[in-house]
Amino acid sequence: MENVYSIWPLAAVLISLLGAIPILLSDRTPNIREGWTIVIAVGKVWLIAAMLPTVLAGGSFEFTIAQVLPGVPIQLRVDAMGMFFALIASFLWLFTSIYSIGYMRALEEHDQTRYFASFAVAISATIGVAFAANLLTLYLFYEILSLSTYPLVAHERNAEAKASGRKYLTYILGTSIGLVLPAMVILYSLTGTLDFKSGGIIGTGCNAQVITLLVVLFVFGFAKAGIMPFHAWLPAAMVAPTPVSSFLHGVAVVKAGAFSILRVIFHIFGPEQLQYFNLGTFITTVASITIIVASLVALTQDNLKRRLAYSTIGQLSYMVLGAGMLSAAGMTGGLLHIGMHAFGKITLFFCAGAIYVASKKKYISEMDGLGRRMPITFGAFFLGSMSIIGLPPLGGFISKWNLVIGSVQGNQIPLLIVLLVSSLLNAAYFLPIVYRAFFAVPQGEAATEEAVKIQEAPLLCLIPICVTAIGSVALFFYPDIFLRLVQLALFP
Amino acid sequence: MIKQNLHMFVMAAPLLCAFAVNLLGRLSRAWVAPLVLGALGFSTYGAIFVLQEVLTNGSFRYVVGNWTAPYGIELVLDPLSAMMLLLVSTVAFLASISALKSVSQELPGREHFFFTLFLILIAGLNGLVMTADAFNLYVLLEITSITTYGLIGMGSGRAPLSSFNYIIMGSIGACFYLLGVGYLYILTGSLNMADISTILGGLQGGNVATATAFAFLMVGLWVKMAFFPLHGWLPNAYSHAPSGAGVMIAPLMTKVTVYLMIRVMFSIFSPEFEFVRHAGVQNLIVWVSAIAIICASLLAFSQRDLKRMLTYIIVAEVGYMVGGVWLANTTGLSGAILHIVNDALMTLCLFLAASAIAYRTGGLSFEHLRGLYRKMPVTMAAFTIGAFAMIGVPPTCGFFSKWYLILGGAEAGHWEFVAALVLSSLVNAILFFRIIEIAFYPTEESHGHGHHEQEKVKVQEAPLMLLNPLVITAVLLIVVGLSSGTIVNDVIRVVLPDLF
Amino acid sequence: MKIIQDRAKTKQPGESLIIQTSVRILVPFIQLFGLYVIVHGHYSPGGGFQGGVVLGSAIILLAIAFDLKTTLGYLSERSNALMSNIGPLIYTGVAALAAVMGGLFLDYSALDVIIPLGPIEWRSMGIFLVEVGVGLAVMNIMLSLFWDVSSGGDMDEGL
Amino acid sequence: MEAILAELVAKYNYWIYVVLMMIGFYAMIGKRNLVKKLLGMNIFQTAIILFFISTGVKRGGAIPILDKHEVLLHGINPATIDNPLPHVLMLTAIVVSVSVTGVALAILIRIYRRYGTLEEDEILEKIGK
Repeated sequence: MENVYSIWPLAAVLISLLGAIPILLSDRTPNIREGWTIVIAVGKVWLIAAMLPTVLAGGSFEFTIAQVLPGVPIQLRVDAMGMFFALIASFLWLFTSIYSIGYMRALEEHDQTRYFASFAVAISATIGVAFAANLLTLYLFYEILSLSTYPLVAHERNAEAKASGRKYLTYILGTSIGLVLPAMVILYSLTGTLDFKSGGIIGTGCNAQVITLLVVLFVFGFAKAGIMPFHAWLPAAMVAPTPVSSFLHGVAVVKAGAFSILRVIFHIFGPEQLQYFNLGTFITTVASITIIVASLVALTQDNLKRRLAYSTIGQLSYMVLGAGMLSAAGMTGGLLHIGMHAFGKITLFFCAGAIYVASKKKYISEMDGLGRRMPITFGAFFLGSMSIIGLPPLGGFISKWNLVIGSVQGNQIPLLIVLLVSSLLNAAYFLPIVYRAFFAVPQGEAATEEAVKIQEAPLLCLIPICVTAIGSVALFFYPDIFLRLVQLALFP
Repeated sequence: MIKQNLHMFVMAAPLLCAFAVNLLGRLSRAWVAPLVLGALGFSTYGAIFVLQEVLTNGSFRYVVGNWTAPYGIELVLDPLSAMMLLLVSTVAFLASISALKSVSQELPGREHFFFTLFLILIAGLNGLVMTADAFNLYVLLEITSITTYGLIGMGSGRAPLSSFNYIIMGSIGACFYLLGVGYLYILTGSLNMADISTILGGLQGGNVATATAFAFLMVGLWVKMAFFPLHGWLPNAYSHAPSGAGVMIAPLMTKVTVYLMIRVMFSIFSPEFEFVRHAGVQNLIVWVSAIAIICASLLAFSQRDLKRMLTYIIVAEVGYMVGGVWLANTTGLSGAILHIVNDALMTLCLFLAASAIAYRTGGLSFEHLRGLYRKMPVTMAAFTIGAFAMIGVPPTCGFFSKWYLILGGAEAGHWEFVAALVLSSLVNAILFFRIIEIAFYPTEESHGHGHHEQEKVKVQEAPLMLLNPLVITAVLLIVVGLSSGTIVNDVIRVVLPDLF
Repeated sequence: MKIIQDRAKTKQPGESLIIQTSVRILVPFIQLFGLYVIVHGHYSPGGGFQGGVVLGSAIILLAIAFDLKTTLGYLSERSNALMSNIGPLIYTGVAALAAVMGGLFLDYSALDVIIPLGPIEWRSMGIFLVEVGVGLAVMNIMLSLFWDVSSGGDMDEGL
Repeated sequence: MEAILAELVAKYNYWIYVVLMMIGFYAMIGKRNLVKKLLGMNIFQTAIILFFISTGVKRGGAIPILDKHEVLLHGINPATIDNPLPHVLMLTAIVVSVSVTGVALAILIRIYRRYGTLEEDEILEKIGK
């Protein structure tokens, strides 16, 4: 397997970090600022896509930034798993940027410069998480991601945003400093390294109790994955502007959490060791509880974004669940779900934002008949929800199918039941929205003169919605690249 | 011939200029800035060469006035003291740039007095890190303390009273140290550290006296560095000092004293003495440090003023370092030494930011900080980096020393210390995000949409004299963080074999 | 003598005539002794610090017997400040000069390069120079300590 | 009891320093008047200075001032002269103590001007207002 030492990974991480500077400097000229955003986003996709062929051929790129601790450098490595995540994140960022421009301008939001700059730093950190070659580097970018998204969550600068910002930081920083950092130190003192290695770095000779402790610390510590009881920040963070919710809290931040957990399970502990210590059950149990509870809570939410947030919490645990099954198909499904869910959920969030831009409506109960005014948006919404529920012909089906196979392979019937029940619950909380929008007759306030004037959201919002919705469909028919990357990541 | 004396010039330049500043500053204030910056710039530049020299050619000893040790006063330049020399002069240089501006605002017409004391303080600190003589150390310690008393006393409001309390406490500390030196002198008849160490090693009996001497030395230094139960003087003294003095005193005084503690522990006494023969004491002190960290962090909570909050954080950080040294393993000690460097820079960054904020807003209580991200974006950006370093967010330097300390604690099995470190990181996170939140939001009452057009606040950055050192320090925090591997391998690990 | 008598009649600053007169007579001798202590400091008991203290106390004695204003006539505040700076400047200057001239710091024998007196002779000469600096500094600092503490820095009230 | 007394008498000088030191320490910690605190500090320092000086004393030792020619002819018998080093050290310590006292007095003057009193309680009361 070819391992190239190259500056490309660093360039891919840094381009948007450095890009924040021209964005900040062109505060007074919004068109140039947005131009920068798009240029950087395209550049990022190009940089990452350029590395794709080598990675698909089984190679990897590596770059050492600094030697900071004995045996643990700050190092970037582009392997299949990182490439998988980075590809999704950078691609979706491009469309989120376009969507953001439409959304922010339509709403005449304040502090757009800060918004775009923070966004650029956040995506940089996300790619850093994807490309991290060891746990320390991952932690570094994970923290930068937490901190750079704070201004986005607190964007509104009102009392609600303040409270949410607090909650967000308390959960995210509290767990990363309080749980992950000690876990890393213990791991380092056990093994003397933090490198991600296929098959894990922990031998079977370690003390079972210590390993159990570490698994607990890591699974709960990466609170961005929203494992209960450390999930409450995600619904709270929904006060942010919708592009933030859609990209960061649908893709980048939450997936960074799930990705970190999967990284740790696959490349620090290793499936075999976890099997040996019989820790898979713990992970799957925690994930199952989160899936069911989050789906049930989602049913009760009237605020569309909050419902999506609880849905996200449930879906994130699918990924952890898949990894915890420790069977080939299960792990494939878990990892694949990162990509499939990303496309589906970002579509849903984009739609929620478009609805808000067009009609200023946040609550599901107000959306009666809206689908006839905004057919494209709600059509995309329908596709997105199908993907999340896991119906063909949408991408979500493939990952869910793998998960089901995995549970059967591993003879874990309770997990199968969890998967099926939760799919039903998904359908139960998504389809009524679509039904209401298209078929319910508007009553009372919703039927007034004003409501009739509602039209589709601006074009800059609609294009990304269509692209991601079509992407979800396309992923069902052409999942080859993703499958190949996942296979390479799990079984090199 | 300059080369062999270079480190002396590093120390002498500020000393000579101290008197020149006083003389020429009387004639015209215009003399002050070039002299101060010239002297400190030279010191910093020289210290870089000294470090380079020591790293390439190994450590050396220097006898002042050609009187051979143990009769004459000896200086020792190993990688550690050379690094401290560089640290002191760099921090002093950066601090002085900012001090020049803030002093001209706070103490107009008295710049030359201020900078005379300021430069003598730096010379004293430079001397402290090099000296290898127990009594000389006392004298230099008092030189730095007396100048600090004066600098703090120049502040307004409660400053004189705080300074007086500091004098009393500082003198108790110094006297204890002197008593300890007296015991050592009676035991060994020598004042040279290396000489004492050799004689103590071959000493039969006298265990109680040695232990007493050690106890006096330690307690004396702990008072001076404000180790937790003995910290009472520090918050008042540091928070009432003029901004120009605060940026210099807060980063350096406690850190240099921690360095002195390491010197005394390992150059005069031996690890075997402290950690093996008195293992009970060693355990006790790690416990005390853990408690110190927690208590000081909690005390920081109740403060409603940025500078006072920072002073309590300094007290907590002292706990980090003392605990790290007393963990009795290489990792902990490396962490403690690395933390000396990091903490000095972090504290410098935060105090420089505080001084810049105070320059514009006229105060540092939390009410003054509202909406600062709009008003002073660059200052607050640097402040944020400093805050992240204090919390321990990678890649800022604070993370790496904390890493070593936690690892050291885990290796030594002192889980209470690990818990205290993690807890204090969390507390720091809350403390700093409280401030960041206040500075992020414009006013107490909520602001929705629509309002934002009227509240266009004009950017009112601090003057460049305050801003430049701040930005440089913030960048240094990250640079030092990324190069902490080099620092540990090339500087700290080189010294450790001598110590263990 | 006449002046003192006049002053004693008009106003009463400080002590009685007898004390004032004897102080006036004593002061030159005290100062002479102070100089002696400084000058002989480098090879017999004494030195800059002790000599400086004696010199300073002579003027303090004047201040106690008369008042602060009188002492300002002998040594103005300005020249006092000047000298208290020049003192340490001489001290550190000599030390640094030795280093610049190629020796170690404070190694006076290196000063032989400037005026060839022989290294041994320079060792004692160097110390002498340092003692002069120390003496100057100590005298003036003693004095300004006394001035400032007794009058609170204003020089108009006090004794 | 006998042994303790003997110990006390044999090392009476040290006991005096201990007593002095404790007086000074008490004044620094216990007194509320700032000048008394300062005086306590001076007593404390003096005790240490005396302690050091007494370490240099020898029974029957003379002052350490030597005649150059005498030394050249007969050499030095260390037993007959006191150790001068502690004295020199203490000279420095005295300088330090004088400087600290000077600074402290100057600061006390500032405090007095501001608050009109040197009693700590009254000052704190005035600050509290």
